[in-house]
Amino acid sequence: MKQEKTTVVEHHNFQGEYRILRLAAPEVGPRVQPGQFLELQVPRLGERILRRPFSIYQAGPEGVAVLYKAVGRGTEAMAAIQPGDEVDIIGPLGNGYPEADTGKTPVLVAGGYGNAALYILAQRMQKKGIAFFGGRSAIDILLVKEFEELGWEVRPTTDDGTLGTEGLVTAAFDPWMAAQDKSKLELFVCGPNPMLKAMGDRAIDNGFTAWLSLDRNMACGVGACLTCVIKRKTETGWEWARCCKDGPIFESREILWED
Amino acid sequence: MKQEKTTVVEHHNFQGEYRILRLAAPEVGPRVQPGQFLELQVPRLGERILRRPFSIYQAGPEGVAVLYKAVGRGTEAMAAIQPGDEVDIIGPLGNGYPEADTGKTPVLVAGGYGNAALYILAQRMQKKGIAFFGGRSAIDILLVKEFEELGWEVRPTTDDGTLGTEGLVTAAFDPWMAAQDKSKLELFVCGPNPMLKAMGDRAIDNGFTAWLSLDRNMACGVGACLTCVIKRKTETGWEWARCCKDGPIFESREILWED
Amino acid sequence: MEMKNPVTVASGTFGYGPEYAELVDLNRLGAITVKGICPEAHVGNNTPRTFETRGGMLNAIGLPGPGAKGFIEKYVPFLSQYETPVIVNIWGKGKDDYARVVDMLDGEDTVSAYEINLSCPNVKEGGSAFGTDVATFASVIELVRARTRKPIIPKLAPNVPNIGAFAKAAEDCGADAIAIMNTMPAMAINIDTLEPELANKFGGLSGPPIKPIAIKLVFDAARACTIPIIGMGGIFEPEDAIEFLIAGATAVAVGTANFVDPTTPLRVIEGIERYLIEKGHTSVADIVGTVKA
Amino acid sequence: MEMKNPVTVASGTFGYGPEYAELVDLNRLGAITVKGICPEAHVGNNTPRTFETRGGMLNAIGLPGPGAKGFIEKYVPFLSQYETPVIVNIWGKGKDDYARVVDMLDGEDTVSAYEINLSCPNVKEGGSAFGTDVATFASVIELVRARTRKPIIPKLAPNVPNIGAFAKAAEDCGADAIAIMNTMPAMAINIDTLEPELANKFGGLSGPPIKPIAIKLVFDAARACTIPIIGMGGIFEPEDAIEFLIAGATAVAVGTANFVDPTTPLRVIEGIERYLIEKGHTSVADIVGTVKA
Ligand SMILES: Cc1cc2nc3c(=O)[nH]c(=O)nc-3n(C[C@H](O)[C@H](O)[C@H](O)COP(=O)(O)OP(=O)(O)OC[C@H]3O[C@@H](n4cnc5c(N)ncnc54)[C@H](O)[C@@H]3O)c2cc1C
Ligand SMILES: Cc1cc2nc3c(=O)[nH]c(=O)nc-3n(C[C@H](O)[C@H](O)[C@H](O)COP(=O)(O)OP(=O)(O)OC[C@H]3O[C@@H](n4cnc5c(N)ncnc54)[C@H](O)[C@@H]3O)c2cc1C
Ligand SMILES: Cc1cc2nc3c(=O)[nH]c(=O)nc-3n(C[C@H](O)[C@H](O)[C@H](O)COP(=O)(O)O)c2cc1C
Ligand SMILES: Cc1cc2nc3c(=O)[nH]c(=O)nc-3n(C[C@H](O)[C@H](O)[C@H](O)COP(=O)(O)O)c2cc1C
Ligand code: FES
Ligand code: FES
Repeated sequence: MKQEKTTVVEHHNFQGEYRILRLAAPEVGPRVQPGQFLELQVPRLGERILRRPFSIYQAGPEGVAVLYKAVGRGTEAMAAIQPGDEVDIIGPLGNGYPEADTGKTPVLVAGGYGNAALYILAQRMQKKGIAFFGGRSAIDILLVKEFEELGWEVRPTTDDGTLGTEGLVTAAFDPWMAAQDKSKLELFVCGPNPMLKAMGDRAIDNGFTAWLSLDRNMACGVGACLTCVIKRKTETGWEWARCCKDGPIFESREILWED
Repeated sequence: MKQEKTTVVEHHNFQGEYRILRLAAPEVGPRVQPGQFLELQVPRLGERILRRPFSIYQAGPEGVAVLYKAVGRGTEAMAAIQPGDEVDIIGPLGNGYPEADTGKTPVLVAGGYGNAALYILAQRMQKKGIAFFGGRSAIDILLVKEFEELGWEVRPTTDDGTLGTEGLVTAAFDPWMAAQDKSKLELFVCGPNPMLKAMGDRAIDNGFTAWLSLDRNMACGVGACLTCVIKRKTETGWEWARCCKDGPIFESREILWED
Repeated sequence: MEMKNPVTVASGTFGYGPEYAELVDLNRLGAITVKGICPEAHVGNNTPRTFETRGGMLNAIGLPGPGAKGFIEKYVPFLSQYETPVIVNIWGKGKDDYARVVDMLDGEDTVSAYEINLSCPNVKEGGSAFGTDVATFASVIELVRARTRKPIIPKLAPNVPNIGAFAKAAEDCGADAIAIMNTMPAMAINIDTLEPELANKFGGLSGPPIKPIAIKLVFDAARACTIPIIGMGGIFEPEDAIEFLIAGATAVAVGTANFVDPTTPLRVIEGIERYLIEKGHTSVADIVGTVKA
Repeated sequence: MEMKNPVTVASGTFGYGPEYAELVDLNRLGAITVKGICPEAHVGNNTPRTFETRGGMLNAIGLPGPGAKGFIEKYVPFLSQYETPVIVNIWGKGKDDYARVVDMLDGEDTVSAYEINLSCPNVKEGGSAFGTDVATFASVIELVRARTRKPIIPKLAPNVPNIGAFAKAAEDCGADAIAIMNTMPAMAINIDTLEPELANKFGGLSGPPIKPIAIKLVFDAARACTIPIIGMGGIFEPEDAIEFLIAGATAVAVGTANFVDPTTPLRVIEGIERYLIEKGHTSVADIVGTVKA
């Protein structure tokens, strides 16, 4: 974990409402493990003060890149970031994904920025497998070509059927899963909570492993403020676990889903 | 008095630390009287909220211009203003200078942005006279050429003697005054408080008129908050007068100087 | 008193009416609340009287004003031209000042209601002293209640642990509504001169920084009394005002925001109307106090 | 307890030490103040626990923690590696909890002092309830005083009209110092869901918005007692900390700013040193309480 004043190398629209922000970060870049994130201080955020957490889309000796979408004050203010600007980041944060079990078929399941959050993992995994990407419409399915170039088979699904199977990601995953030796599947999931829960349930019902990346509001990102907690099962019941420090990756069986 | 969302036409360095900001303001521009000011909402001022008051340097049917110097958070934040930006202003505010007495010799005395604050007055006065401009150094004496082109005789003074007479504005004014029929002088003064007081004292001692433009911290600029008050003499003693509404122009005899 | 809409201006941030009349159509306001008035003319504090802080401002104006007689001569003729109800904010150095100022103003039809300032942090006597002790607070309200049939609206101090007790006391003493909140006692010091930034040393904090404090106070007060609450504190956008209404305020007042954007009260009025339509409500009353808590 | 320098961190904003240890050299801090501890492990509030407001944030974490035993097992070994004194923030659901937690911790040399949290707005029992009534406040301090020789530092609630009375009471009951201020009770409501933004409904406001309030409280308290004051509330820059010292604080704590820039405490330490040199002072004591008021 490092705090680094980075310089913006690149900032451009990527696809749909998504933008890519590339930062020169020689301190943070080389330390990144798949699944980790960073806390970014949005310049000129004015009357808002907290950092914003972002998964690390790409990382290397020279720096990092994040792929993001404007959804509110912070991410909207990021639109004004210019190449050359200084951006203060803290990272890499959280525990990355565990080493993939080479005896199993790696399966990536993602939606929204989750696709970006899984990219480094897909890159670094020896054994390539299959990736299920869900989204509202074709425009929301990110990085299909990039994952295919890494040697992954990509199965997109869209709510409106504009790309791949029509329906939720499960519409493509379930029939595929039916034909597999389930004990040999290992899932790596990053996306909206319903997607995480759906995949987690399947993992538990069918006896395979599913690593889920959780997204919670965060204030500190390092485990100090206890904002980002989720309920983690224990023998006796449950305990709070910090998404930022104890996660953001949890195995499906660890999580006690609320409501 | 109008509130207008103006568009920035021009914003550039002028001389020394001074910049000129030109705004398209068809509502405010045509209403401006010499000596009036406006309250400008600095864009992207972030955690500061109050408007900042600025004298109107130039005004016409198409808009207004202010000439300013970065001295603190607000004026520093103004550096980022770009042509095309929207800037919300309220103006023209305050009472301008009274009609000059054509039977007298108009004398302008100014320092710092005061030179700019007197420009419209100098422009619109039928009878041109003499202008005493004081500053720390040559670089601080603004608009000499411009005033000369309007037909005014300009007598600069600088603390370091790099332009005109060495010393305070009084170093040039006093000897000149000595040779005048004092009852025939009418002064229009805009500058730092010591300059205002010095000129005010001379007006009282020598029996001529001096219109002084006062600078006070302001919050509302329209007379509502009672932030900008100064002590104005009354028969019985003094009363508070609002610089923004009852001023900023006062005759030297009205003011009860403190300390 | 009938407010045309639930939005007024906060006393002391809108002068006596004329100051903003060129920029804001006073007939569109729910009510005009004027700067604090006491029986005699009062000089107020020395300068500096205000100071800008991160996101807000401090003020210690010290309630200068023309006094009741001066107000009637200088401002009542102007205010009487408008249909908008006028709420006069009153204060006193001692208890009986509150009674006297009401006696002096009560004959004026233009005076629609009294906001009783029991919470000004910026005057030595009176003000806040009356606002932080329930018994004293109640005694002033009873005194005023006995003098007038016009609506009286005590304005509460925020620096108490039990705002509910004050709200309840106001209701029990016959107040028609309460106003929450006045500025928060605060201070700023210049680290180079070592002088307080305000001549009065202390001042009241206002603007966006205090909004979450005000929302909590309004919520607590709404649970403790049944009379209407005029909510204020950092209202800069329509959403801020709506939050006050949902918390339990029946009306709101725009203060510091007037200095930043004088059209704020009008933007707030329009924003509330838009919100009611969007959410399918027919009147403001439909959302007052609807917070799920 | 000797602080190496006048800058510590505010309880609850710095975890128990390890969380920021990779980013901040704990040996450079004047003291480490840890998150609130009560006798038994406590689960705290549901989520959402924090919410960002204009310029600051609300929190209602609800004092989750490992309890005294858990703290000793999990964190004391880590903390004992550093030379920096450790201030343990303690709280209780009832009075005797304060006594019990001290009894459980007092044997640990690593525990240098106790900050007695009598002002947490986010727990049903305890917390603020103890902090807004002088008699109850005093009784808890006496209780703790009787149990330990270590320095005890009551932390005061800001939502009182008479902070001086609490400061005086703390001194009279044998407190070694006082801490001002805890967060300000506050609330935010989502105008679309009508739900409070915090699961606990209410929370405490912290960050830059409260600084002018904290400066005033520190100033008032400094006039009312002779024991040292640890000042906090919105310290984001060295200038903020210096303002607290000039107002009367002997030391300061950096809280919310840690989330924004974890190096803030170190920047503040350096900034204070720079200021002292610039102004020709030889020690922090030279500027404490030097405000010209
Ligand atoms: C581990 C992780 C990884 C992420 N990766 C990505 C990514 O790669 N790409 C991407 O586009 N998005 C990502 N997100 C989501 C991203 O952080 C949010 O979109 C962003 O924070 C929204 O902020 P905003 O100000 O734009 O929106 P807003 O809705 O304005 O912010 C959310 C609102 O809640 C407030 N808030 C946020 N966090 C807190 C908090 N902890 N306490 C109190 N209030 C809070 C904000 O200040 C704001 O008021 C990730 C989130 C997490 C937790
Ligand atoms: C009538 C008038 C005309 C002026 N004309 C010009 C001009 O033509 N050119 C020019 O360069 N300057 C002019 N000034 C001065 C200009 O307004 C100041 O330089 C500017 O306001 C400084 O603001 P700042 O934020 O840059 O500096 P800062 O020092 O940051 O601002 C002053 C500090 O005091 C605060 N402050 C300002 N006003 C108040 C207030 N009323 N209450 C509380 N705090 C306050 C600010 O927010 C800030 O914190 C004029 C001033 C007046 C009163
Ligand atoms: C400059 C100024 C002057 C004020 N004068 C008065 C006053 O005379 N009487 C009063 O009851 N409140 C006065 N107040 C308090 C406001 O009416 C209001 O209660 C407070 O500012 C909170 O609202 P805001 O955050 O929207 O400004 C004043 C506030 C300011 C900023
Ligand atoms: C997330 C969070 C958790 C806190 N937890 C505690 C706590 O456990 N005990 C306590 O006495 N104060 C707690 N506080 C209050 C701080 O210690 C401090 O008094 C307050 O935040 C004001 O300082 P600041 O504005 O610098 O944050 C907490 C504050 C925050 C923001
Ligand atoms: S965000 Fe602070 S503990 Fe996770
Ligand atoms: S600035 Fe408000 S009265 Fe002059």
